[in-house]
Amino acid sequence: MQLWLIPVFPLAGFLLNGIFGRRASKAFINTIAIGSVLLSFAWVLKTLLGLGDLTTPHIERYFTWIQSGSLHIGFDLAVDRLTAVMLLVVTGIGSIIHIYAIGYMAHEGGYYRFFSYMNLFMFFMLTLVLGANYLILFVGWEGVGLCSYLLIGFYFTKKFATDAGNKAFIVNRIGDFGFSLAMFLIVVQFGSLDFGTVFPAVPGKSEAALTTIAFLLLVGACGKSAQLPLYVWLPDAMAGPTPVSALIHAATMVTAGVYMVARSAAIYTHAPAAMEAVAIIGVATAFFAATIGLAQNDIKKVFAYSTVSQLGYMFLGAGCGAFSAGIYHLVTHAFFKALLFLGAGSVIHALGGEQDLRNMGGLRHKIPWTFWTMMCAGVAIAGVPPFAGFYSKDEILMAANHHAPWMYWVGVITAGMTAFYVFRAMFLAFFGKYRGEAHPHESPAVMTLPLAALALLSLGGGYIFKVPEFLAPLFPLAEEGHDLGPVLISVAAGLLGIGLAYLFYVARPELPDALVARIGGLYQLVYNKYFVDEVYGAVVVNPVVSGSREVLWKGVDVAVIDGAVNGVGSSARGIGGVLKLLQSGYIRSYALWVALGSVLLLIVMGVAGGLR
Amino acid sequence: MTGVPISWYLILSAVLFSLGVAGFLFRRNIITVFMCIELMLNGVNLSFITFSYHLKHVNGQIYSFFVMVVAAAEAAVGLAIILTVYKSRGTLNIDDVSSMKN
Amino acid sequence: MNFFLLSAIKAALVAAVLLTTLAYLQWVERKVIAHIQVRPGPYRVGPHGLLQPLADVIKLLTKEDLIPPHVNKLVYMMAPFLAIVTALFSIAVIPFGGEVQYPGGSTWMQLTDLNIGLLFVLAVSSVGVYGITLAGWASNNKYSLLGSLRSSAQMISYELPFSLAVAAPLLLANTLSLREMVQHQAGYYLGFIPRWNVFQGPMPQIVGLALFLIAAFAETNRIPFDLPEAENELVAGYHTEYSSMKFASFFMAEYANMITSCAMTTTLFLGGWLPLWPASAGSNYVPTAIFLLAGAFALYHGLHPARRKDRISLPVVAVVFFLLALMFAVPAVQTVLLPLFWFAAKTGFLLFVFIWVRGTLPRFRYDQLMAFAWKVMFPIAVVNLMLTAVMVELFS
Amino acid sequence: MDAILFLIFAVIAVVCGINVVVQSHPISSAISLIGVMGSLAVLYLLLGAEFLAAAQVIVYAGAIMVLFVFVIMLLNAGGETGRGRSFLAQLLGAPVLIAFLGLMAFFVQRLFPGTEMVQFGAFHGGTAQAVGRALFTQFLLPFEVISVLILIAVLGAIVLARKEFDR
Repeated sequence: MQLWLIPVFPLAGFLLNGIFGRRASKAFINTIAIGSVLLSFAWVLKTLLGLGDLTTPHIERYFTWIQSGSLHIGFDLAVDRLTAVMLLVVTGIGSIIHIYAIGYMAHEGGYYRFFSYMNLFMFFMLTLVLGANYLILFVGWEGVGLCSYLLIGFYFTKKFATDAGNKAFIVNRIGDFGFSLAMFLIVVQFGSLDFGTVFPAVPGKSEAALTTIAFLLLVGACGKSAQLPLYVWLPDAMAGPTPVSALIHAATMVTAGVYMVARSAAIYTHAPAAMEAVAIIGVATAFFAATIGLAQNDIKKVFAYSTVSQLGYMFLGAGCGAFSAGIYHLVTHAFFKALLFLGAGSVIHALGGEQDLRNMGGLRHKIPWTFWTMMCAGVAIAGVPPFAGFYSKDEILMAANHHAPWMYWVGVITAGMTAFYVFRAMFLAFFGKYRGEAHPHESPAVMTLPLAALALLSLGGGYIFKVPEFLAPLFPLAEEGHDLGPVLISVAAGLLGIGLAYLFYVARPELPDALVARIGGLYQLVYNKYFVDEVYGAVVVNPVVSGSREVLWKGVDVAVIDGAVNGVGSSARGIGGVLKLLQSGYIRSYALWVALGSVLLLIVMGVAGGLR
Repeated sequence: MTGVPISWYLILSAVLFSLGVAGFLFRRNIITVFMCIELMLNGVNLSFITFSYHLKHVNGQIYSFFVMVVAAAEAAVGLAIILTVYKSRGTLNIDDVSSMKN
Repeated sequence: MNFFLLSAIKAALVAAVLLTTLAYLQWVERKVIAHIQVRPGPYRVGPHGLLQPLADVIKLLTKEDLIPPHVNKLVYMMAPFLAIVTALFSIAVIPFGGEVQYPGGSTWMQLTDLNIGLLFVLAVSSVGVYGITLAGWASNNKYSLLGSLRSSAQMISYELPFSLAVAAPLLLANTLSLREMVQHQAGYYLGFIPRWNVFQGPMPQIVGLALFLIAAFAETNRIPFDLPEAENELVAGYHTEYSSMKFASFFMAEYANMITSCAMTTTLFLGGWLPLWPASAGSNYVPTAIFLLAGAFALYHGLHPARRKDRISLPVVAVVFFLLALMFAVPAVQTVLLPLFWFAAKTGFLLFVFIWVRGTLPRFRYDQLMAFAWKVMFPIAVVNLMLTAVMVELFS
Repeated sequence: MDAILFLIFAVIAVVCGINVVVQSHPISSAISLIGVMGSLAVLYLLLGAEFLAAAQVIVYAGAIMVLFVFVIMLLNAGGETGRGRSFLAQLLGAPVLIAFLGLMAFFVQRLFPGTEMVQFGAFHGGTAQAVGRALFTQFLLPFEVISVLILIAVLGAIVLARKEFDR
């Protein structure tokens, strides 16, 4: 079915725009960038329609990449139902966001650069999803990391943007380190990296080995999907353009960790300890990030922490054994979080770059399209039935309830907080009186139409796309029927959150300040994100930096290595000083030495070499 | 028709080579020195071809063919260098070209 | 017969014929040029100036042999010698005809057939440049030096298209031996188109022939490529300081080179000694017919003389022609003489072209000459060679 | 016959070789070197290397030495002037050379004690066909590499010998 064409379209777009984009017109860049992604989307649809029900994976082998001893790694692509879901999300949401970006980036410099990076990202993301073994997956994994770095630092003239890019890259290195180690272990244990070879062989392996592999994979997933304790890069990553935040840091790349865990489900189900760790990290991240989100004033920061929190939900689902629920939430989250970011982008666009919620307000009438579409996303993320978020969150919470009730309760509280901070942002931005100085204007149709499309998906996506049923051949559905009680509780928590937000920010705007005055310490703690960055700075970054500087540079490098090198150098100079006398500069003298040497060589050969 | 001993050819080759070395050592004109290098290469070629005869195999001739080609390339570049040296220093005396020392 | 005796006889024959031809080529050239310029040419010495070459030789031999001061004597003396020797050398491998029977054996009408005949010719012609170069240098005269510098640059440059043009028929014939080269060109397409390399499939060497001829003009320093001796710029070029027999040597070398080049062209491209159309179609009687015609023409003019002298001389010439015609009509002699006739006819025609060009074309400017070699001839020669290689690979 | 030819051309080669070294004027050296090369070509023929003999004349005598003569004429280089300054070479050169030659002769005599005779026509491996076949099969890669080398040398020579760099 020519699977390779799916990633190759964006790659071609990247090359064309990257090489010719600087001198090309915007129309050309748009055509190439959007066209390549749309072609890719169309090819995905054609492929999926042509492949039938996909109960068994469809694998295409192209060429041998690495052949070393018994280890054989081919450049193989594969499609199964999990991949199909991911492909649709990546290319579908990707297309929408690309179209939106035409409007959003219209007045930015580096237009061609932006779109060529975006296309490159699409290429790597599709490679990641399509890879039929861990190494191809890893190629995509690293590639999307690279594109993330490039796009976070897109405004490279601003220091905070490049710093954020570096932070994302370096933090991800930790995760990638874990992932690499996991791959080595897999090679040692299974002698292959092919999904099709590794997963059937899992039951025969020792649990210790599997647990180690699973933990290392989890480290990788935590880095990529911004889970505790490696989540710190994602909020800073909002320094990039908003479409980037929507595409890479909400809808697709950050969910790669979830995808990888779900892909490795066979390993995780045989490593209960690792499963438990996934669930705990997930629930802790969800709760922790949600609390931070309560107090943020930057609209994109709020959604960034929300993303971290929602990713925590997905991990929780996966950790509780409900992989399909995790993927389900991944899909719905892609809809509404992309919409929230794009909506935020529209707001920022309308206000000429303003991101602080305190400087907004009353925008409901000024940018109605943005308001209504974002409202759809809001109800979806809050878990109000029957919108998208309700279905997936419900699935996860059910699984958590079944797995361990305390996780369920933490999840419910988090759901309430989620509803609260999302609607806090909504109310601060769209209700009340306008507090800023700019002149808000509605965004062009090229931006609002994608918003509308995503709004429809946020409203109905959960009902239309029954992901768990679709994934049932891969991840069997849970047996038990739905209890109505827990569902009602979680819905109530969401509604309570919305109500509280309304009370605080619309009905009685003075209440929040009073509350802050009452619990000042706690507020400061949350407002400053629990001082995690500062703690990391003090505990990890500074020791490493100063250790490198004081010990490795001034100690080891200068004293030992340079000393050795200089010592060799100076002794060579000493010897050279003696030998210099031979170097008269006259070629003929050199020739004499050569002749003398050949005579000596002849003698040596004659005496020792048996020429006699 | 008795022929000549193969050692005669080899000794002739050694003599030619030594003459080349002698020229290199005793002559001061760069061009002459360069020609002496060609003389050495010719001496070596002769022994290659003699060994080719000795071993009844064509490989020796191939080597000397390559030597010829390299000599041609060397002559082109070397003479160009001599031209520039003469242009910049106005001398062809090889001992005046001794900036290698410092 | 003894190998050495046979070789000596052949060498003596070839040398005699070649030297005579050299001398008379001079006469022919002067005559042809004269007729192109509508004047009679040499007329005084002998009938129609036929004894003019002899007179020239006597004049040159008896002239004072000057050796100017400040010349490098050894090199000065050696240069003309080198020039004439290298010019005559390559005649050794050119086949003039087929195999000849004589009582007690047979031999080929060729001095020697080397396996590397073609390479031999190339080698000799590449050494030929020394004569001119050293002459110019040894004369210690700036015009001579300039002339010889020009000539060496020119000859090295044209050596390339020359060699490349030679390589193409070589691919067709698959041999380096000139005799086998000619034998390979035997036969006819459709019964009348000769399989000469100019016409031979899969890649007729028409372009190759043109390239070869042009390069030959340059190699022999003939007009339009006679820059080394451009008299209006360089007095007389490299042989300004030469006189007497040394001067004659350069002159002979030039004509010998012409003959060699034309003979090479004949051998490589025009089928050597092979007749223009098959013997079955009567090609055996071509020489007889030609000589009869020439005899009749001479007789006619002898009977209607323009001058009184011609009343006796032209009928004598006519009789000689009739005798020749008779000789070519004898079948026993035909086997020996016919190949020689065809070879001489083709070579003679090419020599006429050389003279003809001299009578018609002006001289190149020096930079044009070099640019022509490197920017026109060389690329065309490469393309021709590659096309030939591809065609040979595809069709045979 | 073989011996006579060998002796004639070996003597010519050695005499010309000595001449290369002792002649004071470069052009005399060059002419002598051409003599060496020509006589070596004949010796190659005797050794059955007919292709190499032709190549020797075409490449060495016809191309390389023409280049030398050309450059000598261009620079109008006279005899040697000025004094040499590498006394070491003049002092030690002769003994080292004699030692070298003596050792070489000794080893050659020991290793090839004169039982094998070189006869013209005893070895036919040097025809154009044989050399060509070896060049384009077994030695194809070196052949291609060396053609690249030639190309680079041509470029290098042009760059070096250009009058001024076009800016």
